Amino acid sequence: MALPQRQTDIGPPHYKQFLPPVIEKNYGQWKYHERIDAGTMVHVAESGDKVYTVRVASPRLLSTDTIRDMLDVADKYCDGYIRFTSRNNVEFMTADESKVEPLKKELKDRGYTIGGIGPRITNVVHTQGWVHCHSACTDASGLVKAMMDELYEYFTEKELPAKVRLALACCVNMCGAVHCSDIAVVAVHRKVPVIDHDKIKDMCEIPTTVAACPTRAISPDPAKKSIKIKDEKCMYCGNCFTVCPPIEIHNPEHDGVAIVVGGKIGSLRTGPKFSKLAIPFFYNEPPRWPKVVAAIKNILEVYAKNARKHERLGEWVERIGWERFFKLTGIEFTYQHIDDFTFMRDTLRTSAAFKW
Amino acid sequence: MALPQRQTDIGPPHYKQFLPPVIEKNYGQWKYHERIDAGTMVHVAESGDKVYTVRVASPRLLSTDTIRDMLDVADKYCDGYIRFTSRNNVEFMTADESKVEPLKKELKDRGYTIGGIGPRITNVVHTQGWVHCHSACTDASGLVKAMMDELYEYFTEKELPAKVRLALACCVNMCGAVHCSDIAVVAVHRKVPVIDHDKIKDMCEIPTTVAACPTRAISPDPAKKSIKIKDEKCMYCGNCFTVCPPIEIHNPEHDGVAIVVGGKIGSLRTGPKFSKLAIPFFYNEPPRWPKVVAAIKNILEVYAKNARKHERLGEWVERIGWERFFKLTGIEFTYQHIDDFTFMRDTLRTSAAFKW
Amino acid sequence: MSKKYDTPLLDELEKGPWPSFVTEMKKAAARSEMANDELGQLEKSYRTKRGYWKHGGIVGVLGYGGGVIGRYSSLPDEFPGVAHFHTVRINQPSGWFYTTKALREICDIWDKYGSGLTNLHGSTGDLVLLGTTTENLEPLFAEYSSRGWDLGGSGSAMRTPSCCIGPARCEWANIDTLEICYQMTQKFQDELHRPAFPYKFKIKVAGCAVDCVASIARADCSIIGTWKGKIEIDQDAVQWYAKNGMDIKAEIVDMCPTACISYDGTNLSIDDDNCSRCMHCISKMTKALKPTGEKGATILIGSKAPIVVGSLMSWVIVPFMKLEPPYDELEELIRKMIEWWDDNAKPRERIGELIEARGMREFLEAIGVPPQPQQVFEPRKDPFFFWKDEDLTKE
Amino acid sequence: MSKKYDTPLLDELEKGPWPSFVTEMKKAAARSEMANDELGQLEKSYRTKRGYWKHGGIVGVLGYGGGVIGRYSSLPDEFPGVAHFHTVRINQPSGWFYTTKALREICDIWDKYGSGLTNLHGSTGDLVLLGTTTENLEPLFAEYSSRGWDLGGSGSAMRTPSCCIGPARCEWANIDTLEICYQMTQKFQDELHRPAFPYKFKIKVAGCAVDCVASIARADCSIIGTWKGKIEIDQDAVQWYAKNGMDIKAEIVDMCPTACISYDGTNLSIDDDNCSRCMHCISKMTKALKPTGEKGATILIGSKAPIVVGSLMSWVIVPFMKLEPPYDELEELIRKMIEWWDDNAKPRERIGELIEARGMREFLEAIGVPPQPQQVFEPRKDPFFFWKDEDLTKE
Ligand code: SRM
Ligand code: SRM
Ligand code: SRM
Ligand code: SRM
Ligand code: SF4
Ligand code: SF4
Ligand code: SF4
Ligand code: SF4
Ligand code: SF4
Ligand code: SF4
Ligand code: SF4
Ligand code: SF4
Repeated sequence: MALPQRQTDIGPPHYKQFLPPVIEKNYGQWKYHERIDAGTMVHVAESGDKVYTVRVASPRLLSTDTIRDMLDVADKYCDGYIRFTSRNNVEFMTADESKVEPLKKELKDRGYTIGGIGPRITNVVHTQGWVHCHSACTDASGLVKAMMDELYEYFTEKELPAKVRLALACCVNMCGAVHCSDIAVVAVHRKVPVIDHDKIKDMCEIPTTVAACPTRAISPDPAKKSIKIKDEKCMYCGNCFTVCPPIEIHNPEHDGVAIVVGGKIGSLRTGPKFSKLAIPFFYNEPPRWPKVVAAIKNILEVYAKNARKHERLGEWVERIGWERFFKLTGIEFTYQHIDDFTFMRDTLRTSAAFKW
Repeated sequence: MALPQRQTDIGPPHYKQFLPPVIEKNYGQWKYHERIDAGTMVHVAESGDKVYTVRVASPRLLSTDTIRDMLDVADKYCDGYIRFTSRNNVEFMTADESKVEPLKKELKDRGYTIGGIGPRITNVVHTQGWVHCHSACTDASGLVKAMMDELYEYFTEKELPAKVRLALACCVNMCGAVHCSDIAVVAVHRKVPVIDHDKIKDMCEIPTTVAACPTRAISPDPAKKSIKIKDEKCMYCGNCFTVCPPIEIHNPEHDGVAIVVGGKIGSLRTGPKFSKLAIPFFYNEPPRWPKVVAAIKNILEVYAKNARKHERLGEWVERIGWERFFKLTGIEFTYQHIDDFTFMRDTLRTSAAFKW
Repeated sequence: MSKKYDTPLLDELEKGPWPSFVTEMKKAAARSEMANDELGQLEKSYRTKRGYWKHGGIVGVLGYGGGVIGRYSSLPDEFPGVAHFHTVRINQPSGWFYTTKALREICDIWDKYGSGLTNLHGSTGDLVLLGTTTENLEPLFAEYSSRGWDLGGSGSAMRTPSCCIGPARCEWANIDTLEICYQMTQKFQDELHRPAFPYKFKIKVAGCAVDCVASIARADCSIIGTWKGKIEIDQDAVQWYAKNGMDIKAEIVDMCPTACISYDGTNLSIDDDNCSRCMHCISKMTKALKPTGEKGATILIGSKAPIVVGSLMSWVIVPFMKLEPPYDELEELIRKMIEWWDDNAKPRERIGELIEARGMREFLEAIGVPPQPQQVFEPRKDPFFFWKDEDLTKE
Repeated sequence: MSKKYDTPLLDELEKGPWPSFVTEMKKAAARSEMANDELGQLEKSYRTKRGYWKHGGIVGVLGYGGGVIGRYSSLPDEFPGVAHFHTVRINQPSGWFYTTKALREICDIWDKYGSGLTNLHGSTGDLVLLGTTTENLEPLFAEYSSRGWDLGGSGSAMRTPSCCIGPARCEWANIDTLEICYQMTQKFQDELHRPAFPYKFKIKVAGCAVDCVASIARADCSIIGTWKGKIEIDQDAVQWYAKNGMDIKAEIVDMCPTACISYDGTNLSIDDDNCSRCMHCISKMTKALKPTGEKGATILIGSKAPIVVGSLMSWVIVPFMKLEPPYDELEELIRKMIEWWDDNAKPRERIGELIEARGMREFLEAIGVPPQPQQVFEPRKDPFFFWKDEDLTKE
């Protein structure tokens, strides 16, 4: 069958053709919104028009089958419009209040999970993992699934002091939003990479490889026409592996994940914050990583119990102090927690005031 | 005349022999103190004993004549004891309340300046300047004298929201406490040093000199048996001059001083803070540096007018924001204010929240 | 397709209430050989705790240098269906709005040429199609592009811009995030499809400081809507919140970072001059508070992931810029930034890293933006600063 | 000595109310040729805006490598009195207490051998004698040392320790600052007089977190008194403050950094567990509040001036150490620190800089102190951290 005429550099379709009519009409004229329940909110326009939004969880990794199933629902209740959020949830919108409950019922009947709105956990921003990326040293979708099974009611129902953003990255390239999340998981290596000297000759540029190392651990090894790595300088970032695949950074026996906490993105109240290391290491324990999941739940619940209303996790920790965070969560403080990299100067305590 | 037998490694005399009896008796048993006026306070011991302290300004650079004059006063009112503070003021102490007023009167009669206690300006921590140091690119004592003449009443009388610590260093070696002061002056160079290649041969070790440069601006110049400096990398720290005198950093035409503000040392409330650059440059204008003095007074008075009680200058600025500080003081913000050195990452604004 | 592999470990992940990606893979596997082998290889990864993908090779469609991530299994004999398993990045429409018709079309084409697996969406924002072969790329692209869909970015290129829902459904949008995102995507089509930059360059557009698209953390160029003017207060609505259980003192007054709100039990008032526009009070009392005055955006630069010297968040460069169609001023600014970056960066050096290496002054001078206190949290702490000859003569 | 130079510029600095150093110099100049020429050279500096001192040469007294800063005029012909103009650092007594008798003796000897000019005191704490010649050093030292005075530190050595007034007159002292300062000075006499370190090493001792001796900013080793226990409250005294005009809510409750104070108009209460012992409330209500329980000190390391990579403030290393005579534990700790530093530092590398270069772990391991959250404001932000083989096997 002949293929249609290809086009180039056309960019994406203009979004206007995809906007539900009530949105097109009231574009930029919204007055306020109200949360109705954990998965439903209404936005009210200056015109008096309303749009109801029902938010549904998504595993992000979707088959076309499931997408089509969602589209059927959207056809039935939402005039054929559907939207996805910046955190990969699905949003069903309607201007017609009477459709909201039937819509929710149908979604539930079809097995969808409604929630994620308001001071709760919403979908986890995550990455490819073993599903697709050569760089992954943990799986993304699986750990996220295990995590969210455990935290499910914080999506569908239970309120927290504020929104809690979870994320996961399957290597330190951190394609997720790990570095500024309330609680996040990042996969890490712990062993110096192993060099396949034979392959290096053909596959890598030595100067580029040497330059790739942030800690200057790599130097040329002219005898071998290869490179060598100074073990004690390597902190296993894998950047050498990215530019030169024969430098194998993966080590299933010693790879695993770390938990970081306290980041945020919005400038509300205290401004964006980087996440900080909470627990430096867990072994990969597929399929359900029980220790990681339990540790996350513990942090979340200690936060939920102690924080003030509207206080993000990082704001709470900063108010009480990190020394108190470690005490309350029972997490051990290790050498790994002490910054010895870019921010060392700012993180070492230069004050005589602290808590026991 | 024969010299007495020298001793070595004896260390300083034990302080106990120098403690006034009331202090020796109540050592470690003080209960509270009260400020009586700008230059007088009383400390009350658990025993009920009291010690009155009268504090007197000192130019620090003292002739033995003046010291002897002070000692006469101490003999008359303080049983032959005298003390100096960590900021170079002189303290006259007595356990006898009836001696306090006569002591103060006599001090005043002899021309001493009483004050410096409480939420005021106290003595300026400063350095040698042209009086004694080869490294000085401004004078210390003179600029301090000009400054304190202008701010005199903040020592003797007027209250400020909190203590304001002034300091001055005559070069970036910063032998004073400039880096953590409320308002401080530091002398700076602005031109790349000029190299006397002939002298370098004899006087300097090339590798040491090259290594001395924090910005790697210096490289060996083997042809000349000397070194060369990459102009655009040099930020005039003078460290090369310290290790190799023929690298002349002084340039009277372009040397001058900068004003830094907002530092503090105690951990009270907000913890120690580094001072930050307020005004990058003033030309040296001896004998009275009128522009520098006026700028300091302006900053002080804007602070005095706007800060809350007990709020140190740096705490006030952090509460209102640096953008507001520049607005209120009318100080121009320049490229020099933007950190391009060790703390660049932490000082660039990573938040959408700020004031206009 | 019939079930090809036993997947006892993955089957565990079909249990529990959260939607299961394994179920998704199985659905696709029921129709696709590729998805079937993907499932098999993943089960093996779960057993051995390691991935089985080779470094990506360069594959793509004619005339484009990006938009496809080449991916090959390191066990092609064991799992022939994923011997090739490339992802295709389709540039999403602004705000991720779709008609069911359009999305159904996307699915149909994908079922024809690929594994039937997708990511809705990728972290950068693209509609990600997960798993196809090299020979399917051209026909697939012909089908999509003829229907109005184009590829997104990859490699050392302009990356697919994205934006928050903004004016489409949010009362706080100060700028037209969707249109800005669309226009920037269009203006940089060439740079998006033909990698010629030192490294990736990402643009994200948020309508206000709440930053629902994480622009400040994940975009080389973060565009964040804001305003210059007062926050209008509807005192009746304030009372509505008070009556509906809000502790205005604790939740609003005490949480305002600039302490510029006061409340006497009846009236709320804001010292607008001291407001930093952080959005806290507005977000918590949306019925009562409304920014007024001039609308525009703050432009920030530089955020990125931690490789290799630690993560960066974006830095304020232009505190306020009016943003109105056709957005030429914004385009011009971005082009100047990119030009300077392109001229000076080493390969794989992001723009934020270059600014760090060269200092903010050089960057600001290159793009013609003056120094302003809004660009910093605080001035420098050390006495080491550069002077140019022109500065010395200026005084 | 009669007036030798016209000093119109310096004369300006005899005007105004603040005590004038010029007057001091003139007083000395009336008796000393050296002081006279010092005045003349300084007037010239005021005219030309530059100093006239050469880099210091190495001069000193027999058996000592420090305590004297050699200084030579670069204009010895014009100002022969300052051809040599060395400073002598006399180690001050703890807390800068003197009897008039002792200080008079110091003056008398100085008038005999030097310019009659002094600094009471130098920034490090020494009693600084300003201006003498090389040949006068030995006799001067014989006179001082025979009367019980020794030289202070200079060069790459232990520097003269100093301390706040502490228990001598301050109700907040948690440790005996004067005795600790004295003992450390005695214990490190050899290191103080014979420079053998990579660079200078300074110790400062403050009795509490108010830090009246600026230890956290200006000492390689900062010793700061603190306590473990409750703050005892005298409610009558609280009322005394209230009646005497203190706004307890604004000045105390709202300014507590940990928000752990409450006040109901009559009673003040403190949640001691959450107090960070910052000293604010205590310093403002000294009659009412008193720390109780175990007393000791926090040991911090590393502060220094900005040369060459920016100033450092000291970092908390040992959150709490009991400090009781004979202070052997403290001595031992400091010796371990110095030993590690000495073994590893480049010349002119301060201990703080070395810790920065090598990482805190190596330092902590060398001195045998475990990692503790009190050592940091916050944990690291990046995912790049080292593991030793022993860590891997430990789990
Ligand atoms: C739909 C979405 C934008 C989009 O274009 O897709 C969105 C929509 C809204 N956000 Fe958001 N935010 C969305 C991602 C974000 C992100 C980005 C992210 O998480 O990666 C953030 C920054 C998170 C952070 O700071 O770490 C974000 C931080 C907020 C906040 C600030 C919370 C805080 O107090 O710090 C608010 C205000 C609030 O909750 O009061 C907010 C409020 C809102 C409002 C109420 C705005 C409005 O008036 O419509 C919207 C619905 C509320 C809700 O979901 O509770 N939205 N919101 C995104 C939904 C993601 C999801 O599926 O859950
Ligand atoms: C005498 C002296 C100690 C010494 O060993 O010499 C001293 C003595 C006292 N200081 Fe101090 N401080 C002395 C240098 C310092 C320093 C060090 C410095 O400035 O280099 C500081 C740290 C400054 C900083 O944080 O930048 C210092 C910060 C304080 C503070 C904290 C002020 C604040 O709120 O931040 C207090 C508490 C207060 O004022 O309420 C204090 C309080 C006190 C008290 C009240 C303590 C007491 O109960 O006796 C003493 C007298 C009060 C006064 O002078 O107002 N002292 N005080 C020093 C006098 C220097 C001078 O001549 O003025
Ligand atoms: C697909 C996606 C993850 C996902 O599951 O969503 C992804 C996947 C990859 N990223 Fe990413 N990145 C993706 C969004 C991100 C983001 C988030 C964002 O854009 O908001 C980041 C962090 C922000 C940033 O740009 O710094 C991100 C930071 C990286 C980095 C680190 C770059 C850096 O300068 O620090 C690398 C490494 C590299 O470029 O060599 C990287 C490299 C990769 C590569 C190409 C692996 C590689 O080393 O070549 C991954 C291909 C995986 C695969 O086989 O499918 N990816 N990557 C995201 C793109 C989908 C889309 O187009 O929508
Ligand atoms: C006399 C004194 C200044 C004063 O007027 O009080 C002083 C004077 C000098 N200091 Fe200092 N420093 C003095 C206290 C300080 C302090 C403050 C302190 O100790 O509390 C500091 C900052 C704290 C620190 O140690 O970092 C200080 C940081 C420096 C530095 C920078 C060291 C660094 O690592 O950053 C130098 C440069 C050097 O060592 O080469 C320096 C070098 C010098 C030299 C020796 C000049 C040189 O380059 O060789 C000065 C001799 C001046 C002279 O001819 O009289 N001086 N110096 C102080 C010593 C008097 C005393 O013993 O009591
Ligand atoms: S985080 Fe690492 S492993 Fe995961 S998708 Fe990104 S590059 Fe691949
Ligand atoms: S893993 Fe990172 S630190 Fe280690 S050698 Fe490779 S590039 Fe260097
Ligand atoms: S600050 Fe510089 S010029 Fe002043 S005394 Fe110290 S080293 Fe000398
Ligand atoms: S003055 Fe400082 S920056 Fe300039 S060359 Fe000398 S050492 Fe380097
Ligand atoms: S960033 Fe602001 S404008 Fe955009 S969706 Fe979030 S709250 Fe609304
Ligand atoms: S927007 Fe933020 S800073 Fe402004 S008034 Fe509201 S809470 Fe305060
Ligand atoms: S540091 Fe503390 S103990 Fe020492 S004098 Fe100051 S307030 Fe008193
Ligand atoms: S010492 Fe500081 S932290 Fe502790 S109660 Fe007092 S003010 Fe609060």
